[in-house]
Amino acid sequence: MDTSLILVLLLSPFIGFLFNVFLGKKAGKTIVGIVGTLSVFISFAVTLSFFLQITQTKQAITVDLFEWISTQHFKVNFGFLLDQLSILWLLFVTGIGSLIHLYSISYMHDDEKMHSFFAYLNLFIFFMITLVIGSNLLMMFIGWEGVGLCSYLLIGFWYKNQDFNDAAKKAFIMNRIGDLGFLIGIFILGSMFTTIDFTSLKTAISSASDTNDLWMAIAALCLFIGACGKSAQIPLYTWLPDAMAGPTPVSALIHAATMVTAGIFMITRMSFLFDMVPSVQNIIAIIGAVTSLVAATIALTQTDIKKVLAYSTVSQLGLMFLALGFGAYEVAVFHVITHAFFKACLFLGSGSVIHGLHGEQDMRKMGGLKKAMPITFITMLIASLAISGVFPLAGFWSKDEILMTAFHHNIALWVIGSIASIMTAFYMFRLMYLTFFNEFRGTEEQKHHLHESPSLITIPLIVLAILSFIGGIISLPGNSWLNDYLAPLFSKVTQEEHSFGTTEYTLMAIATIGALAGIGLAYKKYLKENTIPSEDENITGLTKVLYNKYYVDEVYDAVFVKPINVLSNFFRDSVETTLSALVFGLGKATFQLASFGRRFHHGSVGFYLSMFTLGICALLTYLYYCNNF
Amino acid sequence: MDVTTLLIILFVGAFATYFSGDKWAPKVALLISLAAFAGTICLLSQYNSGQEISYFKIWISKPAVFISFYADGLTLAMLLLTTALIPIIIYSSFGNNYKNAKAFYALILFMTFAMTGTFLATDGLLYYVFWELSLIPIYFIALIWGNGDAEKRKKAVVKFFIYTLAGSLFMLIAFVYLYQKANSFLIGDLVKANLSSTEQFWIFLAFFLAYAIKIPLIPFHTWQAKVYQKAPTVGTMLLSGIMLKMGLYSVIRWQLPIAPLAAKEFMSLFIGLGLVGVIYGSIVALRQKDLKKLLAYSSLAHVGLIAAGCYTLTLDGLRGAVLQMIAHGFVVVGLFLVAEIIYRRYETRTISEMGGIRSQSPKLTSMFMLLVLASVALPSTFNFVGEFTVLYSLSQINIWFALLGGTTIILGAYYMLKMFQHVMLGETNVKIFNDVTFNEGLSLVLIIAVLFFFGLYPKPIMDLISPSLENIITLINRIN
Amino acid sequence: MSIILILFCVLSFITLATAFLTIYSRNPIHSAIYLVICFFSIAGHYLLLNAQFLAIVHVIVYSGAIMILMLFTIMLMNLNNRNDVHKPRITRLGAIVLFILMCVVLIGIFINSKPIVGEYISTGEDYQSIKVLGKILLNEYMVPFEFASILLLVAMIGAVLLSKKEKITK
Amino acid sequence: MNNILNQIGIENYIFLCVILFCIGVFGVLYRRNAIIVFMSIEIMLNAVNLLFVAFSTYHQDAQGQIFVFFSMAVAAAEVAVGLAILVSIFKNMNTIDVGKLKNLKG
Repeated sequence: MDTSLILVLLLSPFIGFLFNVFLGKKAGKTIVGIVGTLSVFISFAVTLSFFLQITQTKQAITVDLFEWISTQHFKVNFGFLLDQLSILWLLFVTGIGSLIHLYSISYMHDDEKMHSFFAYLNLFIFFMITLVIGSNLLMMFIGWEGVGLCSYLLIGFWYKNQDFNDAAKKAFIMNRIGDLGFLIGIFILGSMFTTIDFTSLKTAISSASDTNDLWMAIAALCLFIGACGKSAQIPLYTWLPDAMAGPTPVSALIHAATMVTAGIFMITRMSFLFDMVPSVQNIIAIIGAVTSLVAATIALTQTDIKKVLAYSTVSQLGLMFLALGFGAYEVAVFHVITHAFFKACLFLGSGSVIHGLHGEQDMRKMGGLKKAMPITFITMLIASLAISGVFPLAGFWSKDEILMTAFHHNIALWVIGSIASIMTAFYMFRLMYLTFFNEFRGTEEQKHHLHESPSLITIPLIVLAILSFIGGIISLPGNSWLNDYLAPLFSKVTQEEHSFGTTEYTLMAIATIGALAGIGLAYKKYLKENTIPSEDENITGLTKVLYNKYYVDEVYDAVFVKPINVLSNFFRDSVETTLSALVFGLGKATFQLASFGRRFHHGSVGFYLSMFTLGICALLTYLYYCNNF
Repeated sequence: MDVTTLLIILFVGAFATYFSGDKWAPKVALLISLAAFAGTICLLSQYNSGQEISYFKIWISKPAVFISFYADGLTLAMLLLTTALIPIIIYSSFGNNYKNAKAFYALILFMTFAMTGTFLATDGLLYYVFWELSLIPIYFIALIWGNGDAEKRKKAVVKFFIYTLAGSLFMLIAFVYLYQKANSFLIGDLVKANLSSTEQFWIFLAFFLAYAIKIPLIPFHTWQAKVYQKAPTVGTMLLSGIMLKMGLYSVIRWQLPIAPLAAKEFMSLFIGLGLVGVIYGSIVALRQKDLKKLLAYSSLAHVGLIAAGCYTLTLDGLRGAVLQMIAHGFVVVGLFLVAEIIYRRYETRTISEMGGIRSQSPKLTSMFMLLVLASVALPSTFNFVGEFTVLYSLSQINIWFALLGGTTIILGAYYMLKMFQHVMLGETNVKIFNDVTFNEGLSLVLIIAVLFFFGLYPKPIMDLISPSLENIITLINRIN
Repeated sequence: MSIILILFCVLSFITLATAFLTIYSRNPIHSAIYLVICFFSIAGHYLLLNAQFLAIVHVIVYSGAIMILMLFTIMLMNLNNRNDVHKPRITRLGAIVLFILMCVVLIGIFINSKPIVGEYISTGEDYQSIKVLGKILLNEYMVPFEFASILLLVAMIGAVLLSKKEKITK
Repeated sequence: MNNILNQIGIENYIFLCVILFCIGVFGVLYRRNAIIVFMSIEIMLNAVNLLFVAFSTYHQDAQGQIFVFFSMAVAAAEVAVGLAILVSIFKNMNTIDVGKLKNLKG
């Protein structure tokens, strides 16, 4: 029963994918949209039933289908594991997935390749489900690479633009760098513990003596590199902002709510490993904090509405890693969920705006949309408040918990995290003010066409806004449903309930004040003074550095891409020709020898005969003396 | 039925094709290659049910040479690869009208015959004869039906011919020397010859030269790119899909068991050589302007990894290498077929002259994409299974090897996607591009189906090859 | 010194001298005549060794057939006046050096090889009469004998074909 | 019947034949007239024939003489063909100087 249900869960989006690929063009846009959305919705429904089941039984479900790969040390089964974590993840993947599919029906309606868009989206959901429910690291890796592939396909969805293709390629390759780390981590774990199955690994690692500490640390680090690639952390984060080249629903689904959180999922999954290696945990925390700060500073100056959101995503992911670094997995998960709600809402909102403006993404050319798009405005406002961490919205609770954890472990990182979240409030409201307030700065024609988006777009927005508003209730401090739900997963008992005292209230107060301060600054600058970010060429000083993203792309280009290309040219033009010349040289040497020998064959019979006689003499002498002595 | 039946089918088939005339030759050749495939399946089932399928008969009494064909799981896997690819290759060539088609298809079948013989022979001299025999048809195929300037083509092809021939001569010397020691060419007797480690070293080196040129490993690869570029696509497929695997198969079957001491002593060196090939091939592939040349260099990178897997001397390494050999065989044939399909329409192989095909030919684009993904070893493709196993075996030797070999994951994705982007994507091309025809499509679909089926369920092949590879490992680890 | 030895010495002298003159004389006709004398002296050797039939065949084949053929050829070509142009000195020197070297090597080997010359046996039976030779030739060497005839036939045809006037000339 | 070699000695025949053979070799090397070269070859052949006969007597066996017959047959054939070739060469090139026959030059 479970097996077939799992198969329904898994294959339903895949069937949707197949349908859209093979019949999509003939079936017409409406049917494509319905089939695509429905297939994901079926998965969601199945997940719900599993969820209800597991809240009662509290038993994880494992299913092994068949043996896939085997090595000398371990066998890998094609198997699935549904425990609290994976079902929770499935819930919001398929849930938000269905909403975004719904949204896309309207958003992509004018695109001639709508069927392939839905096919890719379904495929993405399929791989995401595989990633989440895989029972071992390698199954997870299928999904891991699969979602990377879908991300590639969707970023490059408008394939006629080579810049978009470049962005897609960049995303795939940077992910692959992380994937190599992931693979190496699998190798080390596999040979150390002779299994890569989550359940058996957990037992093996928990009972392992500390003798292999170094290798375990390396393995953990390698896995973390994988997570860095997928979840866009320093140093592999630069692909995510570029990934905004894809259609907006994609940005919402893949590059905000689900795929990019896969790294967090993996680390949470492997929490038993990371708990054993505090040194790696420290690295994770530091990288998380630094990423969150760096991304937030970049977001301050971006003018492309989606870029702002992208950097905001990187920054929020950094915060989640900060929490992971402290071993506060459920806190990270909590933030993943709330973030999924409000970030999806923000992206879809921005999509609605872009849709309304016929593709305009530059905030300098927006403004005053409040009246034209009231639903979009309100939902986005709620989401912005949530992400800024304003009481009592979802973001407040989750972000506060992260900062609180940070405060208890490391003050410096707490400071960084807090600054990042103040900046978050600032740039989010900068975005809001620039987009929705004051006068419209676009062309007359755009102004003429301004309108609220159709209901297929606004319904998901409203649902997500409500979720962003109330999402916090799943884990209120002191009475956390989420923590109880996830408790069976984590071996550590150290996550005792913080005694809820004055420190906590102070921290909450500081966070709220910080958020309000950020909003206030933005209000002062962009609403009161009505500042509009200057044009590209007028940007100077620190702003220019920030606007150009610290020139990281350029540095990467100069340090990695260019040298490889130069090396490639060098190999192609010099080394290849040299090697070839060497081989030909051998041939030429033979030729030279031949033309040297040719001189003795000048056709003089007398000479030939003389040599012949000489040869016979030599031969006779040789034979004679050899036989005698 | 024993293995000779297969050889007879192919040999007689080659002549039948020749005499059937230009018009019927492709169809006859296809039929015969299908018969060969069916024959292999029969052999496989007989092998699985434990029946004897080997053939043993004395050929020359002095020096003792036997007509000895022996098939175990490993051989059968290679035979399956060969006989499954040949019908696809022949079928895919139906779109081209070759001059003197009867000779062309007869040569293909004759080459298959020689390659099958190479995989089957267990007598050194017989093996050598087949090994060299397989060179002759491809020489003519590349020379006569190749493309580009005739003079340049001749230069490249003759270079290839002489180069590989010269390499093989070292192998012959090694065999003669071994005969002095063991008084037999049979592999079973050769491994029993008590060779000192110095002797093993020289024999290992002699074999290595032959195989390194055939496979080809860096720095013996200089013939490859040019010949792949100049040969007709069918020839390129034969070369890269099957013939190259002959070298790798021989490493496992002949080189390692005969000279295990040398293999162990210089393990790191040869693994290193393979890995250098991986990185070098990938980097060179980045900036190739010619599609077929790019694929040639990607092939160089992949076989480097396979060779590295072979030289780890672990079960995983060998197993991964064989899996990857089969997977690479299929994927590379598919990729070259795509190159040919584009060539049939655009008459060019220069990447910069392509682009914007996707909007005109979504089917081809999807299939090409799947092949590219298989080539970069996306999990759930067969290539991933092989690459994973090989990399795992490398990590058992030294984690840095795995890391270096793993760069293929990154660089491979880089050059393949870059190529894909410039070939298929971008603004719609002004030149008309017809979508794939039925037989092109069917060939590609078959290849893709194989890649994905075994990618998800590689167990049958795993089970087939594992026992024979375990035997080989036992031979390698024997105490002399 | 027996008379036979003297005879041998004389014959040998004639043989060597005429052979040398054959080569040395400038005029090809003279060469041919010296060679005929040389052949006759060799026939003498044969007689000395009691191989009468061989001696007769030798005279018929060599002195008769072959030398006549050569003389005809020389006359056909009208070569009698056509002396050799001076050969380069180096060639002549080389030829002489090689001649001496060859002699030294061969004779040296024969001297050094300590030939086992035992008793000169004498079976007493007439092993080289025509009768015996005929029997051996037509029993044991039947097939080679027939082949020899074919060879001669082929040579004849070849010679005719070669010296026939070619119709197609440049 | 007494063996004739008792009085002469096989060594003498060997020396005679060696010298005769060397004279033949000398002739081939020394002269450039193709006909004389031919004659030198005949001399060499005869040297060998003589040695055959000598050894035939030495072993008291007729086989050596049989060999000489065959050798003569071959020599006759060779001369016939060889002279025919010479004639046609002369017809074509108007010379039989082997020094001028350089078409073999590579």
